[in-house]
Amino acid sequence: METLAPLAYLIASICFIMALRGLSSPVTARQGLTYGISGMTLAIVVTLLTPTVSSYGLIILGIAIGGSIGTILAKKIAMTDLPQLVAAFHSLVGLAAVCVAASAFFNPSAFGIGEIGDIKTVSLIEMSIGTAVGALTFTGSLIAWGKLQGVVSGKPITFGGQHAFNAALGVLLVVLIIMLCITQAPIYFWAITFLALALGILMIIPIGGADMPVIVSMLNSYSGWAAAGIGFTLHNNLLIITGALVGASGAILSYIMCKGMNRSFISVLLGGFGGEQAAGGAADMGDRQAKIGSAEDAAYIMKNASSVIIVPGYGMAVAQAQHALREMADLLKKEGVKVTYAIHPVAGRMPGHMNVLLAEANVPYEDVFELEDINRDFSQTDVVYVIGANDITNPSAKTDSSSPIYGMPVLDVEKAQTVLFIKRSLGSGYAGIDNPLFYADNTMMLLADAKKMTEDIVKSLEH
Amino acid sequence: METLAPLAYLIASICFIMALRGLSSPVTARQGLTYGISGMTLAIVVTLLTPTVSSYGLIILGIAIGGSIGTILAKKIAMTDLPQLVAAFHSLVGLAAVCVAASAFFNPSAFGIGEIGDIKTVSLIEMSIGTAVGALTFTGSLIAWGKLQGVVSGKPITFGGQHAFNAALGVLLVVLIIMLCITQAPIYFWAITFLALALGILMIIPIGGADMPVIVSMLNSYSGWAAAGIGFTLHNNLLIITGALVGASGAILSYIMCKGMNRSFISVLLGGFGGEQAAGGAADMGDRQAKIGSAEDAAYIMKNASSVIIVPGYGMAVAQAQHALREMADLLKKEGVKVTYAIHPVAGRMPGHMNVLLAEANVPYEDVFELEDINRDFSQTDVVYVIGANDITNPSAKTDSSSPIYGMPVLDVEKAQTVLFIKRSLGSGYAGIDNPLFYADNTMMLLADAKKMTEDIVKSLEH
Amino acid sequence: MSDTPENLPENAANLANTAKDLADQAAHIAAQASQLIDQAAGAHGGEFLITGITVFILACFVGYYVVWRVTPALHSPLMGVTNAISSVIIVGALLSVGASEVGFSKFMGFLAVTLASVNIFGGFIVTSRMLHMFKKKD
Amino acid sequence: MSDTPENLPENAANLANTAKDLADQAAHIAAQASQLIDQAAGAHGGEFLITGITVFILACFVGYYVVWRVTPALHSPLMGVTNAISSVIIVGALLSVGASEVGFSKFMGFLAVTLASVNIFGGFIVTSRMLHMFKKKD
Ligand SMILES: NC(=O)c1ccc[n+]([C@@H]2O[C@H](COP(=O)([O-])OP(=O)(O)OC[C@H]3O[C@@H](n4cnc5c(N)ncnc54)[C@H](OP(=O)(O)O)[C@@H]3O)[C@@H](O)[C@H]2O)c1
Ligand SMILES: NC(=O)c1ccc[n+]([C@@H]2O[C@H](COP(=O)([O-])OP(=O)(O)OC[C@H]3O[C@@H](n4cnc5c(N)ncnc54)[C@H](OP(=O)(O)O)[C@@H]3O)[C@@H](O)[C@H]2O)c1
Repeated sequence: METLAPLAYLIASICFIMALRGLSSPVTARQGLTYGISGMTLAIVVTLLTPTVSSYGLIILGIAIGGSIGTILAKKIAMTDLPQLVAAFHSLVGLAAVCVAASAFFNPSAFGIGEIGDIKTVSLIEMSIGTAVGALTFTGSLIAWGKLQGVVSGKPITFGGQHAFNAALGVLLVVLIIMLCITQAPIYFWAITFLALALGILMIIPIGGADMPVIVSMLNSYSGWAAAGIGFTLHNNLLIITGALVGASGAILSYIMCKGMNRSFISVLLGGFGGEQAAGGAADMGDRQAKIGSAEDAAYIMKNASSVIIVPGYGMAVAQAQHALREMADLLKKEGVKVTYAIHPVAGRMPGHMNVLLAEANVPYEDVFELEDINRDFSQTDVVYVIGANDITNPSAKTDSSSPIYGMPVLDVEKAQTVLFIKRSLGSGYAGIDNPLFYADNTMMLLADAKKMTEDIVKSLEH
Repeated sequence: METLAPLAYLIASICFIMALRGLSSPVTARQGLTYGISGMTLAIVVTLLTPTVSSYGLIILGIAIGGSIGTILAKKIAMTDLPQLVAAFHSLVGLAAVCVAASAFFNPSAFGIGEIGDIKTVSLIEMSIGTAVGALTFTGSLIAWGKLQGVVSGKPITFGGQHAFNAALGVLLVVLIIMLCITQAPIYFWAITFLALALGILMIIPIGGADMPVIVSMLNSYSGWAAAGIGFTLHNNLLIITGALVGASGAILSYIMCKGMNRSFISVLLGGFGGEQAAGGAADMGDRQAKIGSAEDAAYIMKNASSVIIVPGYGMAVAQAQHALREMADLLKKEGVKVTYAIHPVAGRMPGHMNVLLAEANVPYEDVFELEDINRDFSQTDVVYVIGANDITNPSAKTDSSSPIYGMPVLDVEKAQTVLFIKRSLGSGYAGIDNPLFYADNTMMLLADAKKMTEDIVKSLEH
Repeated sequence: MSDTPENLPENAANLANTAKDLADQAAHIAAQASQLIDQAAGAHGGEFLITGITVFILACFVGYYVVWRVTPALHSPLMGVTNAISSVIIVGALLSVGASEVGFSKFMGFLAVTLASVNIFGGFIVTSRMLHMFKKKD
Repeated sequence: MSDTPENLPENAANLANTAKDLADQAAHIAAQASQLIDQAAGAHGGEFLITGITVFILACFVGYYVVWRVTPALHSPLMGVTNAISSVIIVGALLSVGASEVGFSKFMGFLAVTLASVNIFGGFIVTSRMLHMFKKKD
């Protein structure tokens, strides 16, 4: 067994790599998932077979309880609530890490890292970092979940000297870790844990609700590094490898989102974004007139077009308009119109959000294109149907160097012959800035809930 | 030191990874090379500092001799002789591996793998594989060098029952390795070495000269795996990592070449390709008439074109026509003609061969395009200037399912308005098959040495 | 100190001495650092720390490349999968629940197993739900 | 053996016995295999074999991704660089030349150092020559 266990862990690591590798294309993704599940099964089974594991009752109970909850949650959740679910799951990983660290601290011999009161220093450091990151992930993800779910206000909650205060708490955390290493007293362990729990709340509260996806990814990355750290304590390469994979994934996703929003990661962390700027921008354009249209107008225009590109955004998710949208597209296709979808990297509220919703409505993925692949086609397109999107189409990102989103890559929808905008008002989107496109000559605004408007268009098309 | 040495080796490994990573773009490539050199320096210095290394005289002498030879060779060589040089260098790596294995066998204690006559079995196995692969690489690469250099006939040299004979020798090799493990007698060590030397010759001799690049890459890959094997013996992660990198690189390059030629790796190994088929194909087209042109015709046609794509092939390398070609392109550009270059993945005789030659002639790499990036442009191009290339333009790869190159990706030069073919005859290229394009209506053949013809065109353009 | 010619040799000597002191100090610090690393490593099974770091760095490279290759359309499933596999820390929890003594540590382990199981099952199932929606044209 | 009804129980028993034998044998083989692996590993510093394999496999993944990312235009320099770095086996040669005893082994080591040096210098220099030719538009 001594040789076979590490070998099995190695195979499990390879399975996890293959699981991520599979996601490089929808064709291989399901096979990748199978790898992931096999890897996890193998890792658990091999651990259960190690000689130190001798009682199975509680383990089976824990897996049964946890497994049932997880299964029910995952099966019940609506696809539009995915960002919240991911945040909630992350908070559980964080709490689990705290529990593992605590259980190692109070029973070090089970992990082969020493005796109570006589734990190796390196292990103590790793353990306290593990519990701190875990606790921070727990409360941070909880707040993120609350903001996404609407339980906590999405507005950034700020107070003066906040960053200095947080920094001071951070220093205190380091001091406590040093004290723990010196005294090995449990009191410091708990102090670290509670301080980190508090820090998680304080750090995430000032960040606006719409920045939460970046935060969720960041915390995901942290939890990966924490797992790798535990791997060092346990001399377990599986944990190290998996931790590095998860850490890299979270970091890269945060990076992609920040780049898609043209913001620096630091500015996201410092928070305060997405607050009151909204009002200011809108006034500037007050004198201009937007052209307002009806469902019948839209239906008529699209029926007579030869190509339509649909640009979905956050509003489509809010309105759950994806099924109606698919229906509309089918009717248009029957009329001989070429229909495709254009997805901006940060459309919606999490990476890949729109793709999942469209997939849910059975839109074939060959019809769905990323920004780079479709941006050149707008100039040869008759109609663009922008549904619940706003910032990702805002041309001031290209023209107005004073705009907060200046430099952000956007979809060139204005190059099409006609742009239809489906949203409820002339108000701004997540970035809180006005969109000059609403007032352009080739734009028609369709002011209504995205789902309702699309259904109305479907009705018109059916006649 | 005990901790610092592995740490330094780790850093060296990372340097090597970064060296390969740098090659992802010409901009970062030189920086990558710096990483590579630093990594190697670090690895050597750290090894010299290990306590077991106590006498430095011979080491310095060896490095001085080897270093001077290497430097002179690398500085003197003409860029057109690169394939040979790489093959020659590979053979040295192979011989070095044999020497390392021998020196470990006769002084195992210096490597910490036991005493003479009492070497650990695993180490013996690794050692004999190392010496066998090394010896095979040595003679195999020597033959490859000879065939590329023209010292050995490029024709496949075959005899009946060859594969069975080689297979028998392979079995004998395994038997000898087993005997070595049992008896630890030096005689078996030498027997393994000499048998592998013979096998290297016997395996490569039947393979045609033009397949040598695949063979060189394959042997490169082998030498990587051998280095990794030695890494296992020495418990040295640097060797393992570097070996895996080199092994992967050689394997991938072989794969790319085989795919570019649409042949299976096995068929290359079995050899016999590129022999006598040449004559057969040419006769078929005997009744058709090719249009023959002169340098003046070509100059006139290109001067009046708005776009020219240059397709270089093996003949350009043979004729060393790249500098004249660059001159011609410059003159055309002055006339307002848009000039670009199209490179087929297996143009020439080694991967990236054409790119290096064009770079030598100061062609900016922004003007040079890979097959996938330029293949669509031929239909909008006025003139294609095919210089010393043949197979890579052969349309029968797309149309004639009985052709030996059927399925090989080719450049769609025939879609251009005019195709100029610069070669010395209507003969076939490497694959030995006729090119129907020579007889197409929009083709003009310019039968001469590539360099001479291009220089003549340059003269015409200058008037 | 003025720079008159007669002072020059003295200045040079001073400079040399300072340089030597600095070099000595540097050597001392280097030695200490090396010792510290050796100690830290030794206390913790020196071999493992280094192989651990090796494995970690290689895994970071692999993660970097693998994740950049994930198609943007599947970034949401990616979050689901990484969420599930990050719960591999269940391996640590199993060790402490499985130990025979009953107590606080065992309870913590039990909690960790339960929480991690929620994630493992939840993460894989929600990913599978997402992936089953991605369909080709029929 | 005919398949008459009265034979059935007997046949079944036989079958069961055969199955049991087979299972026993399988278990035996599995145990032996596991033992063999343990032995092979033990004889060679068990820990290292496994970490070695781990490192090797991760490095293969890294190599795979890194090399596929190399632009085709630089495939010739790639051959040059890999040629140079594959001579890292010089590390092994240095150990035996550096040892104090004189003899055949030392001579072999010397030869290996010399040959590998040819490659290291030659490989890096020829690559550098190639790379210096790749220029942007001026
Ligand atoms: N995807 C990510 O990973 C991610 C991460 C972090 C931040 N973000 C940010 O999120 C934004 C995404 O851009 P986006 O264009 O998708 O969204 P957006 O700019 O936030 O605009 C969404 C629009 O949908 C409209 N809307 C809301 N509910 C609706 C409903 N029920 N029916 C119809 N319309 C509705 C809103 O206008 P009305 O109120 O007038 O209806 C709003 O203007 C970007 O600014 C991006 O930086 C994205
Ligand atoms: N690049 C690689 O890594 C690699 C590896 C293995 C195999 N290959 C094979 O090599 C071939 C490469 O295709 P290719 O089109 O570049 O070469 P090719 O098909 O071999 O054709 C080269 C042509 O150049 C002409 N030529 C030779 N010397 C010349 C000179 N001095 N002046 C003018 N023309 C001259 C020859 O015709 P004349 O005799 O009539 O002049 C010949 O037809 C492919 O078949 C490929 O599969 C390549």
